[in-house]
Amino acid sequence: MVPAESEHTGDGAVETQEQQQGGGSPVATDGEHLVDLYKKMVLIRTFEEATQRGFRQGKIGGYLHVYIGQEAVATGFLDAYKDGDKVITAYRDHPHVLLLGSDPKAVMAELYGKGTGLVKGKGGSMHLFDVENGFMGGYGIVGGHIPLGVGFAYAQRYEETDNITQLYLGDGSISNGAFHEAVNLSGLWGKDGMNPCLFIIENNQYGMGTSVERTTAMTDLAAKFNAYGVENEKVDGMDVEAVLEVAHRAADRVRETGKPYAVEALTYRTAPHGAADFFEKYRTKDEIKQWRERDPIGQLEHRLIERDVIDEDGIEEIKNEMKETMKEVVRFAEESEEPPLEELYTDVYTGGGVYTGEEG
Amino acid sequence: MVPAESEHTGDGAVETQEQQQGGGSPVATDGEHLVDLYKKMVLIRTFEEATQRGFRQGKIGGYLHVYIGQEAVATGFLDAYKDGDKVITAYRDHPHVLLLGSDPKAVMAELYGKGTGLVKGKGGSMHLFDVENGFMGGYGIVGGHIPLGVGFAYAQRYEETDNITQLYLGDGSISNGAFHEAVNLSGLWGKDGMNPCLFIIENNQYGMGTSVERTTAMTDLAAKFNAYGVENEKVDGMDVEAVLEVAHRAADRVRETGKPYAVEALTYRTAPHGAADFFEKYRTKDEIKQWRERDPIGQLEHRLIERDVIDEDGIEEIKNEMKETMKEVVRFAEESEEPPLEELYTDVYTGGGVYTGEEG
Amino acid sequence: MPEMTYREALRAGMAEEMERDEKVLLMGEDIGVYGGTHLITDGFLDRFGKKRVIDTPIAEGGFTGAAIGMAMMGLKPVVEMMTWNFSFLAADQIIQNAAKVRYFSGGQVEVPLVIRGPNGGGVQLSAQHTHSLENMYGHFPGLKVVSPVTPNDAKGMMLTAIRDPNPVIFLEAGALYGTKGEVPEGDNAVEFGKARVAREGTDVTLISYGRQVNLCLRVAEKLEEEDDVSAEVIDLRSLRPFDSETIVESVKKTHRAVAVQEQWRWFGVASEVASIIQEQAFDYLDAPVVRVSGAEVPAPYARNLELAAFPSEDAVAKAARQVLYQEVSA
Amino acid sequence: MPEMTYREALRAGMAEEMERDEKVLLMGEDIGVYGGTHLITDGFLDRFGKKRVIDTPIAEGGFTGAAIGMAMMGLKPVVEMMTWNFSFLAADQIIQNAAKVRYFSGGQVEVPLVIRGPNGGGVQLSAQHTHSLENMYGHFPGLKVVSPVTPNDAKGMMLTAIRDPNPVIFLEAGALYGTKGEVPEGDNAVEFGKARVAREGTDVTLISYGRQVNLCLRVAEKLEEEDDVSAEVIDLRSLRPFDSETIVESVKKTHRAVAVQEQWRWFGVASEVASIIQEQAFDYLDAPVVRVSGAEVPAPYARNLELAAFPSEDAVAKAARQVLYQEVSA
Ligand SMILES: Cc1ncc(C[n+]2csc(CCOP(=O)(O)OP(=O)(O)O)c2C)c(N)n1
Ligand SMILES: Cc1ncc(C[n+]2csc(CCOP(=O)(O)OP(=O)(O)O)c2C)c(N)n1
Ligand SMILES: [Mg+2]
Ligand SMILES: [Mg+2]
Repeated sequence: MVPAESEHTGDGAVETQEQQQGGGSPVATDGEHLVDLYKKMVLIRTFEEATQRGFRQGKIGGYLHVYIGQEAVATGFLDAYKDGDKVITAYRDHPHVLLLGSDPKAVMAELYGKGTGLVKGKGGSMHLFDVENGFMGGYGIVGGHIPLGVGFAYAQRYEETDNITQLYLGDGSISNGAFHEAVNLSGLWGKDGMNPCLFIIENNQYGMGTSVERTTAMTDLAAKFNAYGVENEKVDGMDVEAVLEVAHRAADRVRETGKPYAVEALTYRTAPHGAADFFEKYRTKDEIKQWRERDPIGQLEHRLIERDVIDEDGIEEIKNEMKETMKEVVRFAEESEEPPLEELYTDVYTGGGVYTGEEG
Repeated sequence: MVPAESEHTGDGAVETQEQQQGGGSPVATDGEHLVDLYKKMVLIRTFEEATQRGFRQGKIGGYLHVYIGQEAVATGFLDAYKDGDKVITAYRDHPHVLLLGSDPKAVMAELYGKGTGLVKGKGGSMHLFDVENGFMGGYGIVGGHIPLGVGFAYAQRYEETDNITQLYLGDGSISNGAFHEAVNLSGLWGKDGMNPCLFIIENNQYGMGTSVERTTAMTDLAAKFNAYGVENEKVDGMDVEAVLEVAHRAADRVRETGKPYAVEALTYRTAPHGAADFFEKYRTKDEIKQWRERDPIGQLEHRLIERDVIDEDGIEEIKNEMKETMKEVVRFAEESEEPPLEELYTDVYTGGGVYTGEEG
Repeated sequence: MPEMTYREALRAGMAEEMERDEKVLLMGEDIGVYGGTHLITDGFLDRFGKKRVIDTPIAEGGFTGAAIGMAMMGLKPVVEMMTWNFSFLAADQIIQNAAKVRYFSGGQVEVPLVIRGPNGGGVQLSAQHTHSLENMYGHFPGLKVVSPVTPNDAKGMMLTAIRDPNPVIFLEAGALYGTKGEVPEGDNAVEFGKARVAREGTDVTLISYGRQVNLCLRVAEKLEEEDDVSAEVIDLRSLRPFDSETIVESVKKTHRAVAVQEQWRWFGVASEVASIIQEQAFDYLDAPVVRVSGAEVPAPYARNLELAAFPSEDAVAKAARQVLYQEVSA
Repeated sequence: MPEMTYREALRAGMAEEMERDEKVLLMGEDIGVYGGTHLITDGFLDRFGKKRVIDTPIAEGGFTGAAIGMAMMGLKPVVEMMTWNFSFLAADQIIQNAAKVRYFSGGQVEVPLVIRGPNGGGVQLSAQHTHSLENMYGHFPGLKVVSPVTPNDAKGMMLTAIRDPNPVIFLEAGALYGTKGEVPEGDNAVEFGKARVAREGTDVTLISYGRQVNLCLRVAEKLEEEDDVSAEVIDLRSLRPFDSETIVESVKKTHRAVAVQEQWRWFGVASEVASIIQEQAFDYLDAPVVRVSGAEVPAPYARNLELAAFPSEDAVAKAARQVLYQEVSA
């Protein structure tokens, strides 16, 4: 698993490709937009690094899965988000909710298990939720969220909206039966224009310690969607401009047709699987190093400077600003109170009820 | 769903095709062999018709699924069975066990819920078993048996035999997650030669009342195996000679390589789904009629006569003989005793034990 | 009052809610074109159209999960589990998502979902097609689990289930689809969490649910006739929420109880019933609560074995006599 | 006697059986190259090779089913369920095939299979990753279900599980992998179906299993010190088969019992325990059996909430005092 040659290495490559493909929607790749995306990726990176510290300090419990190295994927795709769209993913969910506009303080406080947390301290890292902003949750059972997303998409057309669902899934989830059943339903319902679901495979090449080629004899993950009549393509997930182009084109298409579409983004987590994945026996230092060289933030930084959109000082400034923000964020999380004990018994049933058997 | 044009309609077509393909193993298509296969198909048909009568008379309970119209599939494939091979299927399992040599009396007695039944009256129509003869069972949960068969195949290579597993599955099971997970494992293990599993899709075009195109947007069922790196092909499942050719070639190949292979046999059940499927609203009389014209028994009969292998009297004789046999079979089933009540509590655990809680 | 079958009652409940509320839709295997394996949804496809009556492939986990997703979006899916035996394939979706997503989202979503279908055995379907799963699903906070036995409750609880903003596991007495009973016209919604006194009595309480309630009623008649014993029969109807009060009150009156279930004994509903009674009516109990359960074996096919595997009138009568000290304990 | 951790004990049990019997093989997610998420199988791949130590994709139903197939062929697979929370995806295979195929084949096959992995919560994994499934699996005839808590039992029951020709659900106390205890050298196979008296006492019986046994032992100390009460602590160890005799004998001596479980109350193990005791020791009971269970909510993430969701020393002590009539009942 060494990085494939990027199709978008040089300056302007994106524009060229767009022209070639005659791409549907206008993807703003002007400087301002790119700087904005850059800031978002830095936000995610800085946030994730702070969570890693929090975990090592024992302030964050349970599992913690960070998105370091993969930033370009969610950042690019969520650029195509429109009001009323829905987004769902697994447990590696911090970036999605941040990109959709959740307050980083509330997200961090959630990880710290505080009452000010995004879901009141009930879910933790794996179960972020922000329905107002379109984020329909992070889920912990690999593959288990895929059917839900297909259901969202059906409901979007049932209600006759032109919204779509962005459904993120890991390479590891593809071997799971839930993937098969749900994507098949999506393809089937799509025949009637009843499933505007954009599947985004975050192929970081490993499910925990298992590489894709140790999970299946047919490793072209995008092509797996052929079995369900779902059109698909691949994109270099380390290159935010490339992602951006596909994201808008694919989202528009799904929105128009009500049919699903799948994009496999080839990416890499340069961090361990979870904060407790110490040894990483399943991959070499060298492999990690090679991928680090293609770091999505580094790549964009380089391009922005080369294109004179921003200079090194400007970059420094963004990073420093983000660090300052993150200090605030962490302070907020640390200083917040634990959830009140009564919260243990709320939100079990709508309308109340706990059924301890001691009511009667 | 009208019948596709058969590729093997004329005399000698099979031989020709074999020659063209340079087919591996010698498939005996001499007259004697064909007559033998014919007899087997008539056995199945006659048996199934007797079970339908038994069901209508209330002597057979539970569910009853017959193989009428599909006889060529199991008959052709099991011709490639070798000692030590294993066979597994779903609940439409009468033909498989009969073809492997189980005593029709014991099979019928099982359906009649008698102590002389193949599994002592415990399983009924859906759960026939004859381990001695390689039949590892009929199963009632659609798709649920597929992982088991993949496990058999692994064990066959673990034990370093050259046996294979014939795994039969319905078109309806393909949408199920168990199919996906198990076939993927098979493809993966096959890379190391550890999965001699021959998948045989009995595509009778309906899962209960749901046609294949109402279950998936991509209706080429053989091609679904591409997603798992499992090579595959299709065969006209109404033509026993065509099936025979593929069966031997595929079985040999699986036996040699330890890799799985899949064959989609296009067939049709001219009978209802189960004995309680009264209305058949999901298909037209006309469609059934068209397929009846391609009845596998009728087709072979026609060819045998045309090729002068047998004459009409010979055919009559076989059918009459089978009817007589079946009378015996039914008489045996009717006259057998119910299982003794103690049988209720045996076979729960190896080594005994029921754990009623009243032992202690 | 008009009579209808259990099947018609379910159908009426669903159809009325579908008429009333556009958000209600149906999903399941062969519920549309085929008319439903048990003919519960016969005619619905023509009446409500393909968008609201969805025939699915055989993918219990997938379509149940999709229904949960729809429910999270505010639709009200009613999923047919062709039989509950197939629900093990959807167990992850039901238990991990439907039951919990409200909680782990901090209350941001709700799951107004009904999953319905026949539960229990009795027609020789043998091991893989014979389960009573009320204890399994009833164990998990976030779910509601109900089990109507009369046509009145079949319709009334269906109305309540569809209107409930929480996921409801609706266990139908499959063996009773054809049985008739009175069902009032109009809205007969039946509140969850209230047991039904199916027969009043003073000497012993027989506690059950699902088709075993009918068995208990027959035994009660028999006890009346043969032993001059007055048995009270309680139909739990709802397993989660559970109505402890009604059974405790009854036992305080009768001082003796038998809990009857079709399911296996271990960790079953009857164990919970016995537990609650000894906890809350300890000083009133004149004999230990006796449980009558299915035989501890996978369901056999042969008719005689199957009959022996389920609670019988004799077994229940014997248990009643045992708690009445008319019969020596085993 | 040598000491080892619970983790080492499991590892020793598996390794010894693998050395002894070539039919034993391991399967699961990340058990090979990665060394096992909980490091139970660390080093096994190098030692036993790829054929016997199979890393699987994330397909719990598929690989569990394949293992059942292997077992039907005479192999002895030991499947790691990375955590039991993922087993809902394999529930159909476990319940419909592993538990029943012997029966519905009329005894023609057996299923010498072990499925093992951590069960229960305690480390803030929240709703989807915190379950105690002993009652769920214990309900089904055809399965055996065990739950060792000491390193000695972890190894001894692992030996027994692998040698057992039946499918065994092996529920490890995940929170205790690092705890130490004495384990004799050599074959210490522990018979299934025998509870262990973890502490002798005369005044009240605390009945539990899994990591809650340690809680009960701490409470017993506390009761001794603070109330001069002598509590007997019973570790059930095996839920199916179940040792009624040991608990009944104990209660006949102490006349009072508390059943403690991490799992939810409804239809849980404690309900069965209470049920059995009232059935078989009715005349010896001086107070109703009290159950202490997990809070009836999906597991929360925040540390304070999680602690409040599990049985605490206080809750168990309170229950003990309640059955001793030292505290007024709730
Ligand atoms: C059904 C299930 N099985 C196993 C696990 C344990 N587990 C958590 S993450 C993970 C790997 C998933 O890999 P992938 O889908 O590629 O996502 P990534 O972590 O790479 O983002 C596994 C096996 C789980 N959570 N759910
Ligand atoms: C998991 C599951 N869901 C539903 C059923 C009910 N059911 C029994 S047979 C059947 C149709 C299966 O169709 P197919 O696989 O094509 O086999 P065929 O009956 O055509 O031989 C269905 C839905 C079942 N047995 N198992
Ligand atoms: Mg991955
Ligand atoms: Mg079919």
